[in-house]
Amino acid sequence: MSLAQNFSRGIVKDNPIFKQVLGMCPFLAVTTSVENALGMGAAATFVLVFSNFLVSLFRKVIPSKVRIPSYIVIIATFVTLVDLLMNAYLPALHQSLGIFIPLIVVNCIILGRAEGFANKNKVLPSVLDGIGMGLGFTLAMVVMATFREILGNGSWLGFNLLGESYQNQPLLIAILAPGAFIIMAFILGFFNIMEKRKRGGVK
Amino acid sequence: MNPSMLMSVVVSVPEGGEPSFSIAKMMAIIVSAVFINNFVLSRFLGICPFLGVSKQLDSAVGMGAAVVFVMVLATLGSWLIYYNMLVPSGLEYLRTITFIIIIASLVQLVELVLQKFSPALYDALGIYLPLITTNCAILGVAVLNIDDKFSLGYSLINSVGAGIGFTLALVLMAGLRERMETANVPAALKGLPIAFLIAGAMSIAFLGFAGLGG
Amino acid sequence: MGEIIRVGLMLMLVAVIAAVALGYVNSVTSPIIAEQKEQAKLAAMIDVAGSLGAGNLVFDTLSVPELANPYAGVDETLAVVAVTDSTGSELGYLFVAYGKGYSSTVQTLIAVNTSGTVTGNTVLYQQETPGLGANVSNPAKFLYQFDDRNASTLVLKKDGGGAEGLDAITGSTITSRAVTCSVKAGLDALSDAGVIPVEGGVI
Amino acid sequence: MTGNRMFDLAVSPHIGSSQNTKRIMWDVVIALIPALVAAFWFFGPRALMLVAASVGAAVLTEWLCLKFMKRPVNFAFDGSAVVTGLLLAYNVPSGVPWWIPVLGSAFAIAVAKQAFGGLGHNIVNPALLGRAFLVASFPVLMTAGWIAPMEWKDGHRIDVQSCGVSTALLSESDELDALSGATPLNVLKQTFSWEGEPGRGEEVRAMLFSKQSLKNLFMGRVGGCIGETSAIMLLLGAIYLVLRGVLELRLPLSYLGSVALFGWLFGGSGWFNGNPLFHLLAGGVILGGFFMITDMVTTPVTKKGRIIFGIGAGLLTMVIRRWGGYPEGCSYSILLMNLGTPLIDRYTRPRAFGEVKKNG
Amino acid sequence: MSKVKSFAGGTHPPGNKEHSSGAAVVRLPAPEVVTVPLCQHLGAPSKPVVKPGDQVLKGSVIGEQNGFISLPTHSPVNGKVLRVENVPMPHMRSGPAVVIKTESEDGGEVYEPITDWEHADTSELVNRIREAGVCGMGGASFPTYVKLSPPEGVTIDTLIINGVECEPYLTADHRLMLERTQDLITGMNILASVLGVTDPVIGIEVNKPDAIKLLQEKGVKVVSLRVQYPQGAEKQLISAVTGRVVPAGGLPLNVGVVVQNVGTCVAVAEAVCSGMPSIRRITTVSGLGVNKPGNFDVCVGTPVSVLIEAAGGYQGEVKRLVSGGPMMGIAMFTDAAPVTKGTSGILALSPGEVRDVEEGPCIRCGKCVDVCPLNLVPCTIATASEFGKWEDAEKAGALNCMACGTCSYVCPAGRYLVQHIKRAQSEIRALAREREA
Ligand SMILES: Cc1cc2nc3c(=O)[nH]c(=O)nc-3n(C[C@H](O)[C@H](O)[C@H](O)COP(=O)(O)O)c2cc1C
Ligand SMILES: Cc1cc2nc3c(=O)[nH]c(=O)nc-3n(C[C@H](O)[C@H](O)[C@H](O)COP(=O)(O)O)c2cc1C
Ligand SMILES: Cc1cc2nc3c(=O)[nH]c(=O)nc-3n(C[C@H](O)[C@H](O)[C@H](O)COP(=O)(O)O)c2cc1C
Ligand SMILES: Cc1cc2nc3c(=O)[nH]c(=O)nc-3n(C[C@H](O)[C@H](O)[C@H](O)CO)c2cc1C
Ligand code: SF4
Ligand code: SF4
Ligand code: SF4
Ligand code: SF4
Ligand code: FES
Repeated sequence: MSLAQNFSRGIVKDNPIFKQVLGMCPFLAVTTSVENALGMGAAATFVLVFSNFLVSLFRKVIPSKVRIPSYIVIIATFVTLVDLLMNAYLPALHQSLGIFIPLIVVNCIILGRAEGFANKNKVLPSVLDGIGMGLGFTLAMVVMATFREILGNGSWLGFNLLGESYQNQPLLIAILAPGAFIIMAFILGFFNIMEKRKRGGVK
Repeated sequence: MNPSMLMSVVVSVPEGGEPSFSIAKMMAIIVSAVFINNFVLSRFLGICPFLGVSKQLDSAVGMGAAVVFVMVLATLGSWLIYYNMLVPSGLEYLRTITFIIIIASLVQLVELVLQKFSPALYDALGIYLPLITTNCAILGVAVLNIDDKFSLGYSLINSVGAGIGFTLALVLMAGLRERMETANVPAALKGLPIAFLIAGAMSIAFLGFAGLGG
Repeated sequence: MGEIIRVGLMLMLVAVIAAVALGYVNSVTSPIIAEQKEQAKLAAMIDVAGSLGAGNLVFDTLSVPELANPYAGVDETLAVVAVTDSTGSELGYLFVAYGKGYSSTVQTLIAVNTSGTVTGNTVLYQQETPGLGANVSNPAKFLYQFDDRNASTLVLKKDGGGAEGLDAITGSTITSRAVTCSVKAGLDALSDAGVIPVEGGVI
Repeated sequence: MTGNRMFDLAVSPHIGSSQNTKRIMWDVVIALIPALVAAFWFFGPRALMLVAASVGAAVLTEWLCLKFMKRPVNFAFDGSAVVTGLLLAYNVPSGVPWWIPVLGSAFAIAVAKQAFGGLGHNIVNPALLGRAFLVASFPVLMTAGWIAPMEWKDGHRIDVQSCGVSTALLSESDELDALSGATPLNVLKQTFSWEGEPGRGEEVRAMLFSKQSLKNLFMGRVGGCIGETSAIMLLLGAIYLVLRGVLELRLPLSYLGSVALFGWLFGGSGWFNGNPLFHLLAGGVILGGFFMITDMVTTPVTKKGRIIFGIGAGLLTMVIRRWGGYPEGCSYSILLMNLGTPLIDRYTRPRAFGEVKKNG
Repeated sequence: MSKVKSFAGGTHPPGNKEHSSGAAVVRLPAPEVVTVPLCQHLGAPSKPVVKPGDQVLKGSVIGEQNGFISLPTHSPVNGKVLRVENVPMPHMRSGPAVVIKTESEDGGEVYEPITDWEHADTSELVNRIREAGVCGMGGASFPTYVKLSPPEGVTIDTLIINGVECEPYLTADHRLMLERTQDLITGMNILASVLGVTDPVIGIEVNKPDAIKLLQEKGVKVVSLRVQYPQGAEKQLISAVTGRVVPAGGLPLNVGVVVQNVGTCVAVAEAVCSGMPSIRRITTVSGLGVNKPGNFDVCVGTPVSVLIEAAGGYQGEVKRLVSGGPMMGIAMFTDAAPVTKGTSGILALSPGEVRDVEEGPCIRCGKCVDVCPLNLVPCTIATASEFGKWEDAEKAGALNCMACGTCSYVCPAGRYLVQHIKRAQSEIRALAREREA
């Protein structure tokens, strides 16, 4: 696999959210606005890249018996790092992402890449994989947040798109819990159709 | 007067561990955790097992039981260590790392103990236990208990409530998904999409509990 | 056995490195985080206190032994800060009102002058429903009505305020009532303790 | 000689009852018409407009969905979408803008019904999910869009005293704004927040539970959703359905019984001082109890299951009315019980004739 | 009259019995050619013992018994065997039959009458019933002698005669009870004495008051039953009459009961007292698709077309031709098929009588659940079957279903419940066989 593929795979083909359906909790919880989505995406990408980097770097040193616990510690370290830095420099974002920052620790995407990729690959591909997956995660979050913020608040990244009258009576449910489930259902349905079309085209 | 001292006067910061314990507050915590702020349907915690282990009723019940069990143990362990070790030594920032280690070791321990002393229970819960380490609902309840500044007693009640709420959502979901097995779902929505739609419908219905007791 | 010790040591090593790294970052960020929190709240305080008078304001805790605590019901206490100008003449007081709203305890910072008239306010914390109670954070939707009122005129139209009463936020009587009643309760406690006059002058 | 004539083959039985899905659905439509008349009488032509918009949107959405999924479009005219559209409109306040029922119907049909596989496959009541969707999205419109009931006299519409409660008791302001004429359940809910002021709540509750107030509720001279207010007109429709063999009474009776029991138990401020009749007649209980809880698609098929469903829904209705965030719990209680329908069916499956209990 | 009894569940389709209930039984002569199926009973078909060209006598054996659950078959006429071949049967499958050219209907080879049957040996009586080829005339055509030979250790204390005739349209049993009363009573007494039962009862629905009255006058113990389909189904009848519940998957003898149809009683009386084998039966021809509905005494092997002719021929459009009652009967694709010992009726149904709705999705109305006399949840089983979930169907009790059709009858969605359930039954049985193999 080429380095370029290492990087690009996570963005579309193996997108962790839409194709692998991992890391659903933060995805559903913090996509109420594009800003949150970007923040969460950045935080997770940061952790992904550095944990992949370290795991790959020390993959020959860490005994296999303590592999998983070591990964967890490594991941938790970077999560705490992000937590502290974000709290110090981006307090408003930190407040709105809330509990989902510490929960990056248990995000299956990160442990999954550490265990499934970085553990078996050299440093550069691992870092690229981390960046690709991170971007894929971020992209998916932004797509979802775009739907939710526009419908539920009439704005995109805080910019008022649909006007004052819409904002007075937006489709509030889009940014409430049910909206997340329902919009995700239709996004996945859309991907199902695309996939079928693609397969049909090949035939 | 120094501004930071002043702020602590104006905005009172509750201390960890409240002395008083009231039945009303206990009820409020349970109702909130099970119905109003249901972990799965409203707080988005534990979505992966919710989607992954809800295809059949039997496994849903097993998973629910395992989660309640581990949640309570994890709450106990994390609360005690946080307030008795991390806080006194000013290491609150190690909370996440400590909690995840506690949970991972707890799950291992529970597995070993069950295997040794209650093979029947182990057989029933065993396959779900490894899944639980990476279940955000467990870490979530441990962290929320600290964030909400619950006393140990309230924390335990909160974790039981959270576990029951999780189980309730999982079991209802399993029943509904079984019914969807024999439904005429449009091809595009078969599989996960319809599972998300069911979750959406459940989540809307649970809005009915909003404000309960408020 | 040796194996176990080796593995254990390895794991410990990972943990120690992690702890040291985090300890360092924490030492850098913790003052910033603390500072950050203070700044945010202080800014709010100075902002609200600005309605009492211009110039260099001096804050001090006000200790009145006979001050009752109207917020025991929500496990909070009434704390009051006295605001004086640089000449030492008393301008008024700041306090935080705690009211049990729809889904959270709404904290409102209130500035009241020595004659018992509310001059400024801001919501410090609320977790009400977006689109409903959360509108309480938008001064133009509700709190604008508080300025220049005193304890006796702080009452919702719905709760017997008549034409002079306050308009509740549409669909959010509970939140509106919570804020109104909690502020009124704080003012009543202050006047009971003799800090402000019982009947403030209405402008 | 007639020998060797050929005939169609078909499986037994060769005869069938006269019931069919289409007939059942149109019977429900007919049974809902008296309530529409009441809506016109009390809320004016605007109510008719909203109902028409809702039904039109429901049928159109059904047709579009079927077309899009390449399924037979004639199902769009089996009447079930009309019922959904009607009931959705009956469940919104009479003062909402026209696009509210349209959006709600479209959601009900497209998301709550067709996405799950269409008629017979949906898991929750489409009209109620549509309503809950609207409440979550437009809480202000859906909880404040009440119009005080009026009556026709000499071609003009005049105010009627809404719920038999002296408005002076509710607020010291001169009068309740006609446009936000609170519903009786809104008023009841408010009295619960006056617990600190002894006497005030009791007095208002006494008025709510009074004979005059109950009479108004029975006739429909109160604020409320378009189709829910007139108990007598709804009962008329229900009787028609019973006579036509469409309604199976276990669900309505267990639900109404449960509402009455729990309404008496804790429907006042304390214990044992609620008024069961008030709780039956106020809000959506009659509409829900005869026309929505009876949506067979989303309720249990077993006899025992239906009784459990009804009792559970009654309990939830009263819990929400007394302690919940909404003044009315009827629709959410049915939705919530819908979620449990598969489990109820599973655990109430009757023991087959002659089947012996295992390990018994 | 004693209290009217019934069972739980069921439904009440319009009876439509008035078309033929007043029509006295007309005895039809044998047609020119009779086609006698060799598998008229449940179990293994008889083995043909004649070949083309053979001359046969009325009552002579043309097919011999072939195993325990099997019976011999007799010729209904004197004549010449034309062919032994597969012919269309009332069900769409074809089966082996002996085709005989009728020469006369006189005399015929009969067994020695056992006039003193009260004192005859039980085994002699059972043997006679077997060699006369008597099988159940009420439904499954089960060899009657098998039912009369309970296994060791089983005691039968109750004999119920089934005079219910709960299927709409059919009046053959009704006419038989009115016109062959004495033979019926004799047959019933023979059966009772064979089983050692002292007190046989006959169950009749209250829509046949004349039959109830007549039999009561003759001193027979009659249990009046509410008009409710499927009152005549064995387990439901037992439950209605005795209150006993036959275990699921069990047989009536598990609760000490044997049920026999009224027609079977007459066949038994003839076999014992006149030595006549079972070669004729009474059949109702009805439906708006025939001109003159009536009841006919015909010999087995008579083509259905002859019966139709006897009933005045077809009238108007005939949508469906049914062998048996409208609830459980089988649609025939041709009227060339022959009458068998089990043909209780031939219905020519006009379009207005036949239910013709398109199958829609189950709307879960629960009506099928309410009426299933076996307390099954037909909708769940059928839906599981439709989606190929055989195990779920089995868990829901698919194998218990007796295909009475009550659920399909009431289903507003026009679901082919019985068909789906039967499909599940055969798949489940196939799976079980596979598992064993
Ligand atoms: C999901 C939900 C959220 C709500 N959120 C709030 C809220 O944040 N603040 C509030 O005052 N009322 C809220 N309410 C409405 C109250 O339950 C109550 O109906 C309302 O405050 C009183 O009605 P009114 O303000 O229209 O008079 C909410 C209701 C629901 C169902
Ligand atoms: C395999 C099999 C064995 C049977 N064995 C007996 C038996 O030993 N004794 C008996 O009285 N009936 C026996 N029966 C007959 C049934 O009890 C019943 O009369 C027969 O299936 C016809 O019932 P139906 O006309 O209601 O369908 C047996 C039936 C079957 C299918
Ligand atoms: C649904 C159903 C309805 C039946 N109805 C009758 C009936 O009306 N009359 C009858 O004699 N047998 C009826 N049977 C057959 C009886 O169950 C039983 O097999 C028969 O009475 C046994 O007597 P036999 O062996 O003499 O036919 C019915 C069977 C089923 C499954
Ligand atoms: C008695 C009865 C009640 C019904 N109630 C509802 C209802 O409350 N909501 C609804 O959307 N459809 C209702 N329907 C229509 C239909 O069952 C509904 O569209 C299905 O749920 C769609 O699968 C009802 C139908 C009948 C016969
Ligand atoms: S791993 Fe846990 S927290 Fe992460 S998405 Fe899955 S369930 Fe949620
Ligand atoms: S490992 Fe993670 S992604 Fe996989 S099922 Fe468990 S929680 Fe979900
Ligand atoms: S056909 Fe089977 S499932 Fe249907 S009613 Fe009869 S016994 Fe029950
Ligand atoms: S009667 Fe028909 S529509 Fe009703 S539940 Fe049974 S199968 Fe479904
Ligand atoms: S019970 Fe309804 S289809 Fe079977």
